[in-house]
Amino acid sequence: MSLVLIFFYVFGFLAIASAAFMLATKNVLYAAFGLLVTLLSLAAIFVLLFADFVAITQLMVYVGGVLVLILFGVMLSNQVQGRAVQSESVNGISGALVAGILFGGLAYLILSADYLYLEGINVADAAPVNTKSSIIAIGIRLITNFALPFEVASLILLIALMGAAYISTEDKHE
Amino acid sequence: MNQVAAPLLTPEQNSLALWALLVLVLPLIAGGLVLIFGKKLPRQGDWLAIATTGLAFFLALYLFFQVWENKTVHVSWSWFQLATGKTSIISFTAGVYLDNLAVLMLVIVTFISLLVQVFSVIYMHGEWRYHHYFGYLGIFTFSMLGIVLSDNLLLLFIFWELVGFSSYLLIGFWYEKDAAVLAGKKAFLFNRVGDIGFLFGIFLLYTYLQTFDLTLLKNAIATGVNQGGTFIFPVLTGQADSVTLSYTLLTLAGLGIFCGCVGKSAQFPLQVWLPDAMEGPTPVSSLIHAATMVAAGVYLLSRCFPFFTEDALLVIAIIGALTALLGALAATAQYDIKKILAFSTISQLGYMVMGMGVGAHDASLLHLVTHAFFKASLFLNAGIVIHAMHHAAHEFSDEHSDVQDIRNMGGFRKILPFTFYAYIPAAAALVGLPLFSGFLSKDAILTGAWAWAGLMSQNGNLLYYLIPVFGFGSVLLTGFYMAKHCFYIFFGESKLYKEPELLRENKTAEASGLLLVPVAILAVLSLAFFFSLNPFSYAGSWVMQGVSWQKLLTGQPGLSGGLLPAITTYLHDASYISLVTAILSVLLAVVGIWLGWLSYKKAVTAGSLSTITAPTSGFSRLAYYHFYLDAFYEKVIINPFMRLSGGAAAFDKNFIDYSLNTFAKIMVVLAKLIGWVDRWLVDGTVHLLVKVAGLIGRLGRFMQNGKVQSYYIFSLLGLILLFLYILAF
Amino acid sequence: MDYILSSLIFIPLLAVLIILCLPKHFTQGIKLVALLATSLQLILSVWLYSAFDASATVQGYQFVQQLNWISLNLQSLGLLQIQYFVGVDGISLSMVLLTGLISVIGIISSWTISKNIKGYFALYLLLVGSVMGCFLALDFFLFYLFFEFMLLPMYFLIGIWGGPRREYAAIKFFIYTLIGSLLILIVMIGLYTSAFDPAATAVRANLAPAGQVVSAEVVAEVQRQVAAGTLTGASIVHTFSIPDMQQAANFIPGSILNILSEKQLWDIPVRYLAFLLLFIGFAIKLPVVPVHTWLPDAHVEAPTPISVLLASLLLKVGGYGLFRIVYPVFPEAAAYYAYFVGLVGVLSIIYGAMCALAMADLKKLIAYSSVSHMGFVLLGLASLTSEGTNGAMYQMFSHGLISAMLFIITGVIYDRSGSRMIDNFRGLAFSMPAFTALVVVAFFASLGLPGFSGFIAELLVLLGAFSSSAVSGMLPRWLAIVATGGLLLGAAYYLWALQRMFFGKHWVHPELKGEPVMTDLTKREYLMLVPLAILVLIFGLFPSLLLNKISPDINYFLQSVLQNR
Amino acid sequence: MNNIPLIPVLLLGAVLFCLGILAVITKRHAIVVLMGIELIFNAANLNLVAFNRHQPDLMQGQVFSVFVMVIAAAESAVALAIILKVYSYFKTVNLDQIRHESDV
Repeated sequence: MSLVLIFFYVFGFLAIASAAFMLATKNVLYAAFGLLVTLLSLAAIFVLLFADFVAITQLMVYVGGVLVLILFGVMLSNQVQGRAVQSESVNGISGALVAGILFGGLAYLILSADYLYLEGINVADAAPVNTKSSIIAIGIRLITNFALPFEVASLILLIALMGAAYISTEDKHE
Repeated sequence: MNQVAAPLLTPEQNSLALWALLVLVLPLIAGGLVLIFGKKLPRQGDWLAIATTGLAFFLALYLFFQVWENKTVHVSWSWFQLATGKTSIISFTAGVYLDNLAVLMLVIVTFISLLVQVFSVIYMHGEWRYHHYFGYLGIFTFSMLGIVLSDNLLLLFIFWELVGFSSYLLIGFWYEKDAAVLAGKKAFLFNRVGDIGFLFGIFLLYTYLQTFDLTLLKNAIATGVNQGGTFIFPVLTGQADSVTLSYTLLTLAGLGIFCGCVGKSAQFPLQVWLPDAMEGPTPVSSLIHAATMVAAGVYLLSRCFPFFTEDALLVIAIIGALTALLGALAATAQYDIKKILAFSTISQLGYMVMGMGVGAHDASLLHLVTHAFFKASLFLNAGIVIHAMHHAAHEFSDEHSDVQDIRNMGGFRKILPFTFYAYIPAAAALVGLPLFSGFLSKDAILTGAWAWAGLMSQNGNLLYYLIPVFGFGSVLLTGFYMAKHCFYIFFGESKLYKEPELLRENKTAEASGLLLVPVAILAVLSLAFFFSLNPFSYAGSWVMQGVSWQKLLTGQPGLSGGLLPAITTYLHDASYISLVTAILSVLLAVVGIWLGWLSYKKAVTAGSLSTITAPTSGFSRLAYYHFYLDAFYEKVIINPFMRLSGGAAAFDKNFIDYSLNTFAKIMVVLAKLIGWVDRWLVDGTVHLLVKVAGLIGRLGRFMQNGKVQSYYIFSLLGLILLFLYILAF
Repeated sequence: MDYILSSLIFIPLLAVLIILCLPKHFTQGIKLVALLATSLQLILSVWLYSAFDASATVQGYQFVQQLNWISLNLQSLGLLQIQYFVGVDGISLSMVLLTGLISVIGIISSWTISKNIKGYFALYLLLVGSVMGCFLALDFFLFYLFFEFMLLPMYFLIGIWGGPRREYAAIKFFIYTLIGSLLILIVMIGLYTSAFDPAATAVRANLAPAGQVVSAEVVAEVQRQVAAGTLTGASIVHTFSIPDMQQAANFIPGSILNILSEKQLWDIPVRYLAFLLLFIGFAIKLPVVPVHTWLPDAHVEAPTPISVLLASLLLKVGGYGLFRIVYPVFPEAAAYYAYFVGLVGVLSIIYGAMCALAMADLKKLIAYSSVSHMGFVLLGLASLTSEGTNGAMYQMFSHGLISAMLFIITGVIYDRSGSRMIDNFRGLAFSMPAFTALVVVAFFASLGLPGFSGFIAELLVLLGAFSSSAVSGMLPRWLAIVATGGLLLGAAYYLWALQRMFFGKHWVHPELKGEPVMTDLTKREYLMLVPLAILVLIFGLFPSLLLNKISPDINYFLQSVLQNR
Repeated sequence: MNNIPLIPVLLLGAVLFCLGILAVITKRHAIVVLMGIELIFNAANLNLVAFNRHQPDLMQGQVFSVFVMVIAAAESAVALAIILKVYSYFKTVNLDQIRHESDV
């Protein structure tokens, strides 16, 4: 067993555990931190998967942006001072059922799918290891093959930010 | 269709007809006025009724002298018409027919009616419904005159029924007495039974000969040709073909008409109403149930004589003879003065009918006339006697004794001498003693009967002689019961009321003059002299000559064919019959009287005069109860019929209605059942569907609960199902 | 006076509207309006009687008014045509006169009604209007409409103002008559699909100009073309017109009721079946044994004026229907079933009379006597002779007058004592002499004493029935002979009732409520009984008053039936 | 070899995905739900990256994972804005309560 694999399992376990903690805890702040750990673990896994740019982006966007936003949200939406923000659970059984079935289904699919027949995928042996950073390749692709989606994504981001800003402004006339 | 073959009407004929109409309606007008305004008129209007009847009588006399042995008047008017066929019409006519018989009857009816009304002024005095009485009498006189004057059978039938109606009113005049009301009802119903037969006779004639008019019918009948059991009538006015009628049918028609006579003239077997009818006031019994109405049957037979076949006449003769005998037998056992007279009336009517049957047409009519006078007299006398008894009973405040029972009377010869002397001629006439009118007519009938029997029995069948034997037997019985009851009433001692003055009006007069004068007139008219100049021979009687079949039927004896001429010839050949009959009948009458005297003596010696009981033994009991005919009808016809009626009503209620209601109930039960099915099956299904829909709806609502997370669950479930589907298939 | 018939129908209906507008407590006004309306109707009907021309034409519907009412194009099925078609001939004339008379009498008799006066008089006038409509309608649909329209007011009049068992009686009446109407409806539809209007067809097929009277030749031509099958389907105008239905040529070939079609159902020709259905439908109304049991109940429970209307007018609608529709439209079936009809008539006569004999309730007795007397109508009709048919018609008229009297008489007794049982009274002649006189008149008129109208009617009927076997060959003679038993029985039950109630010692059952005082007639009661008695007498003495007017039309009816049998 | 096999990665993604869904379904707090969504995004990303290892020609897996992050960021920004707005309006971010109160 290689070290990479060990790391993968460690981080994988960490991700699952923290996600489970996020689910289990009632304290929203704790949950946010659980999410943080999950995101971090995933970033590590991305690295292990030779996706350094994605990993960095994950750190920057999620950990640095989204999670901070969430934390802000938690704090701003919490009127009660000096008490942890609570979040009860509902639909426990049905949710677990659905999620379980879904997981079962997914697992069945994943395990039973014959990847050999998929074009260009080699399960047993991955492509030749390219130890170089993937940033260059991604950058080239973004401005060549995926220029349009890239532009669209930026547009979406712009619109979303404008929308968010608009929504969060107080109504003047109210 | 049957345009009346009108002879040219002279103005004189027209005026005579109008006079006759006036005679007809006068009593009606007076009666109507008295009925309606009687209470307000002075003396309750009796003078009005009497005056108009008197006027009618004088008019009748005028008509009599105009018409008698002189001419016949026949005027008819269209009454109403029915359109029929393409263009033709059926015309129902009404008209006046005056011939010897009609005017004779006209005089008799108005005369007796007048006398009876005068008599009634005293007799009915103080009656609560005095004016009603005179009104009813007016109606009766009108109806009776209508019978006499009618020129067609339909009209005759109408008046026939009307006399029945007025008779009903008069019999039931004292309607507080149940017996009177019952008697009236009985009279009407028994008459109606006869009338229905009469109606059939008329219908039969009308059906084939298409007319009701007596003259036309007679003419039609006269043209009929007898061809071995069928009669062929040539083409009649307005008919396409000649008519062929069987002998049987014609006999039936004749017997139908005779049924009318049986009812009205109280012939066997319908005679039971007449004795009961004596519940009416005595003058009414005198007028209606002795002199006129009951004789109308004989009048009808005379009018319809041409329509009787020989067989029909035979039946008529048998019925008449039987009635004469039965009436006389019943009369022998009676003790009620009016009942005796009533049964004697039945018996005498039987004579007349028998006379008609044996072809002694004119003799029979003569007896009708003579009987009208002497029987009216007898009844009026009986009225005086009863009046006197009432008077006495009133004085004694005796309400229990039967004032009409002859055993309560006696010795009236001295107390009421005038009545006695008026009674005796009439009784003698009834018995048929020479010099009195009854002798003539009875002799004539008996002679006729004998001659008829002789003629008919030429084929060797001696049974025909039974008819005259019955007749002679009745003579004997008549003598017996008349004598007997005369002895009871007028001889011996007054049994109930010893004081003679109580029975009299006052010391000087035995009764009011208004009672006595009519009686006296009628008593005088019981003498034979008035009917025949030779009081020992009917042959020369002006009445008989006037009403002989040659004159009345204009020489056409009708369906009986040669019977009448044959009898005439036979009698002419065997002239001894007349003499023997006269002697024999007088002899029998005398024997009868002697037997009556014996019977009276026996009763006196036995002291049974004062025991007022119904006869208990054997024959007299049978006769007393009128041979139990009433009981027979009651038991055999009326009671079963009433039960049948009750059964019909019960059937109506318990079967028709019950089954209907049951059906309705079944329907309701069925409806309930269907309602149940409707509620539980049909509705149930719908409700189930609704419930299912509601369940689904609730499921939908459960899904659409507004919780975004639930939606998420469900969409995921859907996704899973989609997966499963893809995987499974 | 072109609108006289319509006025006769609509005056009472208009009065209904007026009454409905009047305030409820203004009872005198309501009564007066009703009286005025019916009096106007009476005056108009008397005028109609005098203006009616008996000699005019052979087949004379006079004062005809014919308007298109409902016209529906059914494409290939032709044109549905319902007309407002009224007219009067001899047959309806007598009934119109009777309706005019009796409705006034009924109003006078209703004067003492105290319960819900407004509703009562409105329904009463509605009833009178519908009866009048029934007698005047010449369109079968219109006739049926009025026929059904009579039911409803009658139902309520019995059901609301009736005696103790009124609901039962009303429902019984309603169901019986409704069944009758259903039978009529079936045949009406059958007739409608089979018959056509030649005149309207001519116009529709462009054989004649519209808006003008279609000539007889064109009518004959149309009939010929339809019979030949050249005119079919869409151009045929179906009709409910009764005069059109009376002609065999006006039936479409191949239709179920065409006389030539010989269609059969259960081995009976359809036309015979249709006759029977119609006959039963009207016989229920007449009524005829054994479908008569609604009558005694309805009569006993109905208030007096309604009994009067029921007996005098409503029963006549049944007989009138036979005269107007059943016999002329199905003459051959009528001839075929004459024996049956006559038999049923005789059965009614005898059975009704026997039941009457057994009745303890005076009103029931009279109700059954109605059954008995209406049997004469059937017998006369079945005889198919001049005398018989005229007699039947006359019997309807005469019975209308007499039964009105009889029911008023029971009403008089009931008003005073609250009882109608014969056994509760004795010797009423003592306390009510004038009343008794009128009772005697009515009873004797009803039992057929000469001089009263009933005698003429029954005489003619019996004469017709008796001579039928020789003249028209319809009825055996024994039917007439048995029927005469009705005369005897009639005399028996009336005289018995007279004897028990009016004669003898005066006595009234002491347990009757309030110890009734049997006073003699009031002015109002005189006003009802005396005119009726006089009329009964007049029509008995002078039958030509009516017969001369109606017999030409009855003869036309008779000849058309006899020719087409 | 330091190659990570595909299947464990995919299974990890599946687990995270399901946990994310579980969070979305069960949590009442809007922000936690948002977290669940982020988790789901991340699971998707993990798959993209994992497949990219075996099909690196165009680097489409990684590129799209970047897109996903962009979208996720935008989404969370908008979502949080909405949540704050909702909070200022209803004074709660509890989803059930919001539903009840808007249900009037």
